[in-house]
Amino acid sequence: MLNTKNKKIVLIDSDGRRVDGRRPDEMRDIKIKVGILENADGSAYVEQGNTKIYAAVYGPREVHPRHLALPDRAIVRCRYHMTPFSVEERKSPAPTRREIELSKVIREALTPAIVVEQFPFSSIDVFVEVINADGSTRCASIVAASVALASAGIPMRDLVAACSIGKVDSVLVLDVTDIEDKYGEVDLPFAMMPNRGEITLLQLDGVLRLEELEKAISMATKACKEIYEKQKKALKEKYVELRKAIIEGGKT
Amino acid sequence: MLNTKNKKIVLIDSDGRRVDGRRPDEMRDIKIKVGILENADGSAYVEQGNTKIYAAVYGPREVHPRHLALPDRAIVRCRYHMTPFSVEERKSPAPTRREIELSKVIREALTPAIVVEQFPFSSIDVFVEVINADGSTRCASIVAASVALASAGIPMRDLVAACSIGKVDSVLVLDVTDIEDKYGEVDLPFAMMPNRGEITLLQLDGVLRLEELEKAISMATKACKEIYEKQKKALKEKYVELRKAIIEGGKT
Amino acid sequence: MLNTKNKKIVLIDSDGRRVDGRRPDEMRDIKIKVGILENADGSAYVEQGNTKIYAAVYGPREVHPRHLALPDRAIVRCRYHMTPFSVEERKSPAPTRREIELSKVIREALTPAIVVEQFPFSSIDVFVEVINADGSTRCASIVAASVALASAGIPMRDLVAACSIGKVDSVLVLDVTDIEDKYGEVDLPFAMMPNRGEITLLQLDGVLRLEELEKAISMATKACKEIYEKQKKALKEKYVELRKAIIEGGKT
Amino acid sequence: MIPKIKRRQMLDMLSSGLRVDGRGLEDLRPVEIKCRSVNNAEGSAEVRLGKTLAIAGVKTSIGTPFADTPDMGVLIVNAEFLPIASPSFEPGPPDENAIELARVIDRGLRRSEMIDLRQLCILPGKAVWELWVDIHALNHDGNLMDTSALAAVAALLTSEVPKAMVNEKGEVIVNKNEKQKLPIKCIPITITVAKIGDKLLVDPCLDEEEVADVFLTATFVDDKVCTIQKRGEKGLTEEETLKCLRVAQRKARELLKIVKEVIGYG
Amino acid sequence: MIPKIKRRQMLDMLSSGLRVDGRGLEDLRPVEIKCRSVNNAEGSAEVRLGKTLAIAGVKTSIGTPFADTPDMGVLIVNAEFLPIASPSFEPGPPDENAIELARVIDRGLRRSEMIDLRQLCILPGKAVWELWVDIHALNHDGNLMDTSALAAVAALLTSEVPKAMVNEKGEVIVNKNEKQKLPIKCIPITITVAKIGDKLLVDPCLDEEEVADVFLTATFVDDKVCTIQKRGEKGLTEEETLKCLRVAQRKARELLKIVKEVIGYG
Amino acid sequence: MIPKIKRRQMLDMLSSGLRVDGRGLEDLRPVEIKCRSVNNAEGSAEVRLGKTLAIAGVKTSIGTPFADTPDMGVLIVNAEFLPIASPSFEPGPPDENAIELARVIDRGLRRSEMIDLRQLCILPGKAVWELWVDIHALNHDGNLMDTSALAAVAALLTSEVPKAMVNEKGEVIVNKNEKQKLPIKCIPITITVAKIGDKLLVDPCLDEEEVADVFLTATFVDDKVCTIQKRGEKGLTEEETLKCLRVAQRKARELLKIVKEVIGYG
Repeated sequence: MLNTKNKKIVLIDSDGRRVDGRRPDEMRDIKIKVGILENADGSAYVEQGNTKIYAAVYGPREVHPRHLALPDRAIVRCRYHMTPFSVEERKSPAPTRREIELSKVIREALTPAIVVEQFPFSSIDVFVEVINADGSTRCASIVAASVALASAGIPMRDLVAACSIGKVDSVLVLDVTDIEDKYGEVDLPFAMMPNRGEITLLQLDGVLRLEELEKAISMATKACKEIYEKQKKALKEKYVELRKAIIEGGKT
Repeated sequence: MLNTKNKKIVLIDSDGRRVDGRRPDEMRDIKIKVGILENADGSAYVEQGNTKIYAAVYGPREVHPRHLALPDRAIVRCRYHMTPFSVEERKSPAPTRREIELSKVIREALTPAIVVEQFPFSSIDVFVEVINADGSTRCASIVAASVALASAGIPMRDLVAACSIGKVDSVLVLDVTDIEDKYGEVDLPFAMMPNRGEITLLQLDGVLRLEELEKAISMATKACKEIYEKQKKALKEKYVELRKAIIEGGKT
Repeated sequence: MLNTKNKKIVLIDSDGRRVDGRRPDEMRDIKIKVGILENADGSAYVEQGNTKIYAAVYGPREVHPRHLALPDRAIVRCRYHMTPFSVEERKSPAPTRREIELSKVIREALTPAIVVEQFPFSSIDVFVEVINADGSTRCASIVAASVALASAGIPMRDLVAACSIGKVDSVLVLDVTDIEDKYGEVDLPFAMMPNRGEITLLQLDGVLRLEELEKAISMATKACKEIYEKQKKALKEKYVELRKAIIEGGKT
Repeated sequence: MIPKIKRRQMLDMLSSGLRVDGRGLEDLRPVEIKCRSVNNAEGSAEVRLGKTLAIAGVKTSIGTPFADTPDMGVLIVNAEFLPIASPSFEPGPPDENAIELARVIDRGLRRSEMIDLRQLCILPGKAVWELWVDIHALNHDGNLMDTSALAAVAALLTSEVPKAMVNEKGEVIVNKNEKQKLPIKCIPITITVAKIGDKLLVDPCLDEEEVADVFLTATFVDDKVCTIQKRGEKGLTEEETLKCLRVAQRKARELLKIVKEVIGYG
Repeated sequence: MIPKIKRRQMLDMLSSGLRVDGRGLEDLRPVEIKCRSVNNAEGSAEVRLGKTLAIAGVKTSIGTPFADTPDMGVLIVNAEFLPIASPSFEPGPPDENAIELARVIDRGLRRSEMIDLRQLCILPGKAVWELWVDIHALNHDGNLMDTSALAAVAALLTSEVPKAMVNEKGEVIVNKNEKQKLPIKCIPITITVAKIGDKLLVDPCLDEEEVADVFLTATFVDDKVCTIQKRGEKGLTEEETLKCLRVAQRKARELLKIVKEVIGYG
Repeated sequence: MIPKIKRRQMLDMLSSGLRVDGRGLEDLRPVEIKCRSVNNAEGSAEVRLGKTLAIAGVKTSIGTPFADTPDMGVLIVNAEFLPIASPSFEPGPPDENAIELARVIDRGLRRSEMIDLRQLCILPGKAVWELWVDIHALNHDGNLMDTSALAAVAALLTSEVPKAMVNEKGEVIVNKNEKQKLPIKCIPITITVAKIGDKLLVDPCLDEEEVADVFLTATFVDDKVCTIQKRGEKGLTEEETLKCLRVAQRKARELLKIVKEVIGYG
């Protein structure tokens, strides 16, 4: 319960339910669609509650400008971008400092999973467009981009799953919404390669004791495993769909 | 007659005359001077009423940056620019969105007339500077640039002539001034290669029935032919002047 | 005595002393430390009253971007920059027009002393950071940069010494402070190669008769010779220190 | 060099009346319009023309009117050609193509008087609604112009903006809970005709755009034309020009019908 | 290619418990803090960690508060990686590394509530103090993050800002002659741990940074962690993560002691 | 390499007292001044020095004064070296040469007190006239500095600005129909002397500029010097410096006479 602007905003009610009716450890529904932007080598659309994100992957492709190319691996580039209308107050389409930082941490969350050594002198470009923002946009971006990378046929060590942990009214909660981020005490975005057990994104914005942090990481790890299953399911469905299309195409 | 800001601005008076006394199909005086910017390969100054424009052409020359060069033709580049003091309220010298659009349409109005195939790997750069703006600046820019191109000795399929058509107080008028543009109903900038009968610029900003549009194009075509004669005359005078200078130079 | 904002600011008191107690031809104390920024090839820190400056020299090194390289000499580049907190009102860290001009004149003050012919295809980059500004920052920058160049082992024709002359309450004064610059009549920044007797920086901002100007140049020349000795002393001390370090290093 | 070969092949096909994707010369690609997917926007629409996808969103803010139109709301149209949409798009501020597109769409909205900007005045000379229409390309397979224009129009048609009032102290009060539709007067429709060789074809896909000589874009309202933009580095005869416009006029009627059905306007 | 060889050598050394500069894995480099050298700033500090040198300065100005925090002062942190500091830094606006650093330090200052921003409100909703913390790198030999964070904290600790009051007309009056300390509530300390191979080491120097796999930066206040930023293009196991944080917590206590001694706080 | 040969040839000629265009060392090129050609500007002048052509325009707007000069109008000088003027100029924001030129001209106007800025105050501390002097190079054949300075001065001398008054409510009212001259106090003249080898020459053309060692630009008013700018990457002895200034002083007197005749001032 936080007292802001003389209004008390209750984030966990007496029944232990959150503003949108979820339990603390409950995720919002996630929809993952694979391959809807035809120009991209891989793409995905993720809807997590009202957070809506397109991700596209171009590459491996020739690097421009060329001097950025590396002789022993592909470079990974990432651009996290919000449409001006995706937030409450219109934002300028020029990249903000926040978008620049998030582009970096998303890149660093994804790169450990990509077998970059297979593509010297190339670039793998990840573009994320936030269409509507309602919290956890960087995590949803990682979920979408990871699926887009896999659907582009880029060899990966693992998928990267991501979710955020918050602390609101002194309770740790899973999958933070905009209002919980704004009026809550803590935001902890988290990403990992579930199969390899490696954390690839970890940020904390808010005060925690180390024991609480440990608990938060456990919650996040569990949630990432669930998301991981959804990512794999979405990819499989796409392949089934593709195979069906190929077979039907063969009929005509 | 338009009612703006509680003031009625009469653009066509009871005698059918416009604010500056012209008839609807009457052009302002046009002065064309060729070759006054010595550094340029070709240049022209055009004065059309109070619209005053310098145009300079550099090229064909080596392209910078080089990767823009094309193996089978010259690239044409164009920069339409207004001096900060050329308009009522001082404008910033940085290019506005309007200037960027106009640079594009002027380039596309001129390029069809240039034999770009003769100059692979080169650029032809057209710079237009509006010194004073009183309507129809993009058309006067095309008139000036076209003469500057010819005076640079660049092989051309035809000259490009240009003029604007407006609709003020329900009447179609030729060669729109600033006040007619501001308070009139329609602005239609137009350019063509009179000899080849091809339209190279056509924009419309304002509502017209297709029959009116057809009439406007006829008016513009007729006017462009007149301007074409003036362009040719200015170029011829320059050559006479040059020949004279050479002959007199020979005497000393 | 200048009447500004209804306050009379006395810059020379009845005893002929300036605001900080100096006589007109008296310089502020100058501290010069050599070689404190370890990454640079040469560096210096100069404290002249409350004017505090770091200068670093990188080079001779490969030029980026390469097309700037010259086949017969090194290019010299200079960046004079003020920290946002070095002035009374916070300034943006982006370079202002003033900083761009000063970068140019400082470069032109230093270049005559550098044997650029010895380093074709290279660049010598001078970076000056003003940490606290209390007048005469461009002169102190030249003093610091000149020492930094020498300490980088770059062959020089001479050191460049610099100082400013002002005119306050009708009196010519040496080494202008911020308040004297703001409320005084004249600011004259000056730099020279004392041994070669060549002036490499001369700017005037304020009205002087030519005879006064001559006098100002004499004052500045005399002061530059003093500064020159301090520059040499600082360099010598550094070498002694280095030699000592080497000898002591040899003992272990 | 490759575009030349491609162009020759396409011309061969076109001379037999065939387009690369099998359409007739005057066929639009399938149109999909999805509105109101962006909760944080006052209005939004994702529009697909074949594989071309653009999204437009409308945001409002309160601002001061321009000095020469003190009693009119302000309309701002911006377009971004994002690198997500095409391997040929680069990050950075809008280039000449994105700027031209935004300005052509802006002129279409403005000259058709789609929105009654006078009704967006809150306090004359002091406070008016600013309407920001932002267009983002998401997948570029040709004719971003018509796709974007349609997205902008659909986003505006489905926008709901808060109510603003002036209290007795002359202060502007915004009631975010009470929302209303924008004051819509008509629906402008933008159609682009491309010329390849001597053929005129509607709604060019990317392969066609790359080899086309010239484009004529026109916006229609009530069967009248309110903006034209000739694009491309070739010319058109007067006859071709008028033919383009007549084709565009027909297609605008057709597309208008689709829009009305999908949005349920009128 | 060279970093690979360098990395192998360093791993060999580290496996024997040796760092390039002879330190133990959990040793900080020598810390030097020099405050108040910038007369024109409200507060300033030059901080050295080994050969890494950064300067931070604090300036104030009067501004309007953000709409959602009308009774709180405004804190802005900016960092510049100047070409004076390293041959690898280029002139121009801050790159992603400088922006990330500034934002991590900003979150540390904000979430630790080091400054009581409510006390920087002058007239609620109208006028508040803006605190500008500008950080400039002067010599980059690794771990600019912790060096800069410490410089920012030291500059704030030693800042003296003018008094501002509201007169009977409701105007804000600033008295530049009467100065007071900032309302400090605590001292946040930022520590970075680098992972090279399977070794975790504190306060990496530049040679170590260049071959490190991943970094964990954490800011501590009262033994609690208030910001974390994982950096670098590799991952960390949960166990490693927690180990990093425990090491960082210990080192933060140690550095806090040094800061308190040097600044004479508390 | 080519400039070196060019330089040697020019030095040979100069040693015989000859300049590339046949002038004597202290001869200005022919001066042409054309005022008031820009209707939309409050004042304007196109100035030619030989083949060098620059245009200056003056615009006014009402703004707030600087805090430390509440009773003085504001003067802003901007210069653009447009690609129209020279194959070596590129589009984009002013480079160091254009910025230096604008700042030197600005200092000349300001320090000569050509305009009585106090008379441009409308309401102390609240409203003053802003004078925008914009200079555009149109053809660069050397000595843009003196050409531009003269254009700026001529544009100001022939400017007519609207009257502004404060009504009883304390509002600023501008009467665009009633215009008046600017409050001119004097005419500053800027002269540049170039040094090539051991020769000093006035008003260098482009060929001379390209091989010159150093330039001394000085602005004179009433025979006194009010700005100096040494430019170029070589040095000057004290004797040479003073000789340059004496030459410049003489030429300034000469040019002043021309200006007065052409403009009809005084």
